[in-house]
Amino acid sequence: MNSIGKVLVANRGEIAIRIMRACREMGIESVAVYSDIDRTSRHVRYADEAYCIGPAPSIESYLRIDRVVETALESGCDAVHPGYGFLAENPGLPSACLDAGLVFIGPSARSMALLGNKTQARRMAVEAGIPIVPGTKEPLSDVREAEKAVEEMGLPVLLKAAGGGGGKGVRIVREASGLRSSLEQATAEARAAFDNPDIYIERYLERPRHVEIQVLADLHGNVVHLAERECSVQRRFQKLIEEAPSCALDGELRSRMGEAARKAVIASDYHNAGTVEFLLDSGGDFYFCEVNARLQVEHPVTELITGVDIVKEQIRIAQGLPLSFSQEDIDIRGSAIECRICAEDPVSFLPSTGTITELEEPSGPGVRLESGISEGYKVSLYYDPLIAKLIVWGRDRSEAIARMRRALEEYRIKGIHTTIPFHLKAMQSVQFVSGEYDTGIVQEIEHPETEIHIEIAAIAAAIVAGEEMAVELGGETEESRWKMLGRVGNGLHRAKW
Amino acid sequence: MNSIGKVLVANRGEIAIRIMRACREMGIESVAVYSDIDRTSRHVRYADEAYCIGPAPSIESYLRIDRVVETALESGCDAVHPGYGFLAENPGLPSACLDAGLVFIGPSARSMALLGNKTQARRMAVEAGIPIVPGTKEPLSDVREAEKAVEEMGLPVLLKAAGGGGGKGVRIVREASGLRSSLEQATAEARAAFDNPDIYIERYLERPRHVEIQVLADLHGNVVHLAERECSVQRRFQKLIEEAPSCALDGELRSRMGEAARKAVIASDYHNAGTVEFLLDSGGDFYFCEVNARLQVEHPVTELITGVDIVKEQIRIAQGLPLSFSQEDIDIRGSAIECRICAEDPVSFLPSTGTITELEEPSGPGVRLESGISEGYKVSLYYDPLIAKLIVWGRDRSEAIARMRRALEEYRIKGIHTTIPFHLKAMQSVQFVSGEYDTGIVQEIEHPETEIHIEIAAIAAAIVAGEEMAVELGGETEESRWKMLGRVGNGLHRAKW
Amino acid sequence: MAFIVRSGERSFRISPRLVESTEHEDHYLVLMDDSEHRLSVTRITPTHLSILLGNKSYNVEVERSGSDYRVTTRGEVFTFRVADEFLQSSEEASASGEAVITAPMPGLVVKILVSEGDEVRAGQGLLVLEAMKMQNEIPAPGSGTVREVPVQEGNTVMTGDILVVID
Amino acid sequence: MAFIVRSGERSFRISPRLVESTEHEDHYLVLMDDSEHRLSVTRITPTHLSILLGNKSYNVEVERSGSDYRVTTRGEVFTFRVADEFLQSSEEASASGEAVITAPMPGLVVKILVSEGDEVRAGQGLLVLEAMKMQNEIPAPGSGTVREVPVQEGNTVMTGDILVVID
Repeated sequence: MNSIGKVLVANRGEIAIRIMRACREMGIESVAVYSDIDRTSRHVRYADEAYCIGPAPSIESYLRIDRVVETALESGCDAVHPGYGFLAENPGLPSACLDAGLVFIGPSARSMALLGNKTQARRMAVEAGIPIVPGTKEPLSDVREAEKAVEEMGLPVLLKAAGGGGGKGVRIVREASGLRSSLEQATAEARAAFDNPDIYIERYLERPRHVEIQVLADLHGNVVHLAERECSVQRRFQKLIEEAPSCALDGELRSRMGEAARKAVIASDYHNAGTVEFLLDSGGDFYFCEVNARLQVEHPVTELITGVDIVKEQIRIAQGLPLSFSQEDIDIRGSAIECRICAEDPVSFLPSTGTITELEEPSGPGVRLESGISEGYKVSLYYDPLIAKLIVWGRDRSEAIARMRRALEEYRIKGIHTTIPFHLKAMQSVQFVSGEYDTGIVQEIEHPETEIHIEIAAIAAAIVAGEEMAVELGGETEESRWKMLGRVGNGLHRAKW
Repeated sequence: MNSIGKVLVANRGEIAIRIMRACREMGIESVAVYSDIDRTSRHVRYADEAYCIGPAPSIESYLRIDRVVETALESGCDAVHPGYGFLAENPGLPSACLDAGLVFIGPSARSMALLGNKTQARRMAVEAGIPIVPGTKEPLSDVREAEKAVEEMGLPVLLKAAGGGGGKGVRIVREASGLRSSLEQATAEARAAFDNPDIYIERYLERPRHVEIQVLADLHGNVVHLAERECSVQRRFQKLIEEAPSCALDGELRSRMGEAARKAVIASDYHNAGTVEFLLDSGGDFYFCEVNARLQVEHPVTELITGVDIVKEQIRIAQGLPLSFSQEDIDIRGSAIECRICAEDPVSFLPSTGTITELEEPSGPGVRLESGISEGYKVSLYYDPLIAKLIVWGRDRSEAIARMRRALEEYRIKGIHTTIPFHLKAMQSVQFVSGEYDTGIVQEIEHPETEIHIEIAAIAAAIVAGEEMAVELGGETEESRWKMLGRVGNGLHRAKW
Repeated sequence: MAFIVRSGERSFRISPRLVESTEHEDHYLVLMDDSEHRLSVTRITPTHLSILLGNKSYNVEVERSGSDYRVTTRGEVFTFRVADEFLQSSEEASASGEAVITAPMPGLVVKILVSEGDEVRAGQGLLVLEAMKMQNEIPAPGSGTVREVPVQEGNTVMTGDILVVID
Repeated sequence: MAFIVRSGERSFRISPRLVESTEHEDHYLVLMDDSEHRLSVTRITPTHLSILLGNKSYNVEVERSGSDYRVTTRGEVFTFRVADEFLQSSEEASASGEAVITAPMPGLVVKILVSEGDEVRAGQGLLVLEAMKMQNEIPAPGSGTVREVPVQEGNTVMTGDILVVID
């Protein structure tokens, strides 16, 4: 058994805090690494120790395997947890950990390399008898090869990064004329995101459901699946909303897909937590896409319906402990939904940056928040726009939806734009509420304005404008605003602190 | 069936928000009532509509049955929810609702009057064959009668308000010489809290456990219990920490106590949610204390282990719907703990008032917060010091304790003193962690200082003092402090917003 | 004093008048187009207002950014341009017909897809802006001729910087 | 500049020196009694400091109330009196032996249980203060003679107001 007393968390934001929370609850110390602009970030404050490993660009900090390993050794860590993104799917990290005598909390470098190469993973699936989507088995060497593949498969096709997931380096191509520029963009993104420009191609299924199975595998041969997550609400191959269980699965299909997922894990000699992604068509046929050899962003929905703390299980597995439950012990209770709160414009989804000036977070029955921000936090362009995840549990799906809507209405983040208004519309859309949706849903959700809300908002704007005009005429400046708020005045009633 | 489309919540603070959340999730509108100083309070902002019903003293606002009922009618409500405290156990409210054609979300005036009179309730229990603690069956008419009862029962004794619970109007008397002044204080408190000065007396069991059973009873004769809550962590008869399930109960004792609770509910023709309180001695014998004819402060721990939303069930029962589950459907999952966050000094428990200047709330896996405060909120002396409840769920009790400790460490409330430091010590105390505790636990919890924490704190104080001295020497005033924070300066690095 | 408050196609003429100020709130009489409303307003934090319209309760966030007011209520976000009734008319007169495409976010110009003089149609990509590790193609809002491209590949731009001007 | 920082029985002599200030943090060299510490300090909000002592991370809240500094870290709360090393000694000289009982909270004096000249013993109730609907008996901190009771029944008092003076 590898006793773990101190863990270096090679990540930032909400997932770093999620992992540190698990450590703290297990009595394990946690060590943060950070880039210099993250000195004030919450994960630095949350950790027991913190080490600066470089400047803001991740390539010079969060992607530096050498610095991560050095810091783990310097700070006396026994283990490294990569989170998701950054180095999470880079086999160089588990290799370097092994060499340095550190436990890597995740799969072995070998399984990771196998699965991280999406073309090899597809071959593994075929050999294990799991159905796959038609496409190339090798990375594309140039645009001519892509054109040849398109001729064989027909359009539309999907270009995907062989080196990683998370929607980066992915392009859908519907017209032959767009193939070249899409391939260039995908290649550039893949190089920047994964340090690996390889792109492969597969047939693009129109509007499938995106369903994934969570799996836990220990070092003693025990492999348990924790049912599925429905991840079809996506925009540009970035998931926006996830839920568990999926409306499209019944017990029988869940068992079959769970069994296929277990097969994939066993065939790739995989251990620790992993996710097997499938596309599910409207006829109930499913196709293996890939294995995400890491903790997923959306793991909390599975935790809420099963009661299992997946991060703690990861740590236990890495310590060499057997799973404390078998497949029969896993029962699903209620329904869970996750909304990804991103620093983006809710309509255009363009990134938004700024400082969080006010924050009021939702809570109450059935609400869980995984957040990387706090008041005073600066959202920069350097990192992923995912700033928080709002997750709810309900006794059934309709309670979960009502609860999510209620929680979204409570959530106030000032200083940046977020996707909260999009999620609110989604929770009220016929498509989401019915459960009859697929990956085309985001385009279908409408953004009608509520008449009374626009009127109240307009009145509020006029009142504040009137007050500000009075202040400006009175010779006071914007800078003295906070000072002004200390007084009880005639005019708009002010916060007194 | 009484269709409910709009509910007046005759309360304030965290419980008003809890009820409004349930309404919102059920698609029911909610109406707040407030005293003038509560204009900025969170429950006013949370409601769909809000009505001022009087000045700050509760006797002139939150305790005014006439204004509550008038407001419900004026605003077009179908129903009134009293929460806990204030009018929750005043049979005048359900009576007035009945007369006005409003649904009261709670028991009938008749059962409430029966159970609210603690002496009658004791008689009911005796008749139903439920064991009770020895004591007077009628309220004390004067101190002489109290002295007589003491002569019969011996010391120590407990003086308790006949008109209500919540620790108000309760005094323990260990020496005959203290009887008179304790009776005077208890009477004054009972009059102020419940508008009913009646006090009764019972034998004081040394260090019993305080265990209560949650019951739901519909209008169709279905009575289901939702297991127990352990409420022994008390100070001055005010609960501080509650948990479910209790370490002192096994399945067999749970069934027996659950059965006794159901008997009490049936004998008093009770419907809606209620709690039957028992004292449990170290030998496993239990004694009926009283029935709390209302929603309890600590209902969330039961919700977390059963998955039942008790407030929603209350509304469904009031609508005339049958319970959607039977006793067999209730199964307990994991373990839950609640810590009451009060605006009090954590050592002396004396009240603390002020404005909340900063708030950072805990979240993450298994954490639920029920809070009545937000930044800018003023904690006044007019109302109960309970400002929030922090509740956690864990797969087992030890996970719940670790999680509570972690969540308490995350919770930052600035501007007032709170009981958070007390709870942190409790979560680390041998007594609480072992589960082997009784109502004497609060006196036993120690408050050792962590050496490194006092050192860091002293250094921080010196750094800030040094900075402030520099500012003062520079001629800047306290008022320009926020302004100053807008600049990046030499000296202590400042928040830039 | 009356304000013209505009968001997209919608426009309101709003005249707020403070009628009473107590310890806990301010009472306003607001004339909005032709109807009069009575409001109680109180500030919870600098940008967070609690408004009672009659007895209906609304939480409203108001953030100013330049001459725009971004207002959020119950998760819906509106951006208003607020102008004094008189200033309004002069501003309208100065508006021209050209389309100025500005950076919707700070970022790096990784590729420019058009040159001055090019004819472009609505939806056609003009340039690729990299932000938060994503490459975003900025499309033409309508058809026309590219008059000016004041940025170069490799430039870092801030929100609002002009990227392309189309006639 | 050195400060004497005291909390109850504990007393520290602390001399903080700012050695470097970057965009993201300030570096201090702190001499505490006999040992030297290197700290990185940054402010998250006006009262919320993130401190790295070496690489150990601490969140610290510092709130000033009069001459007291109330400091919270990991849920532990300490109240310090901070004085400049030189002012310190003069302050000490002026301290007298009497016990001054002040109101621990704002409230209403509902009952006074002692009179001037009474002998009281430690723990004996001096008066009853009502706050937040609870009646709180304020006990004598030690034994002695009541010299002064400057409040009357029915008075409203604020935190820090003198209730009873015992010799």
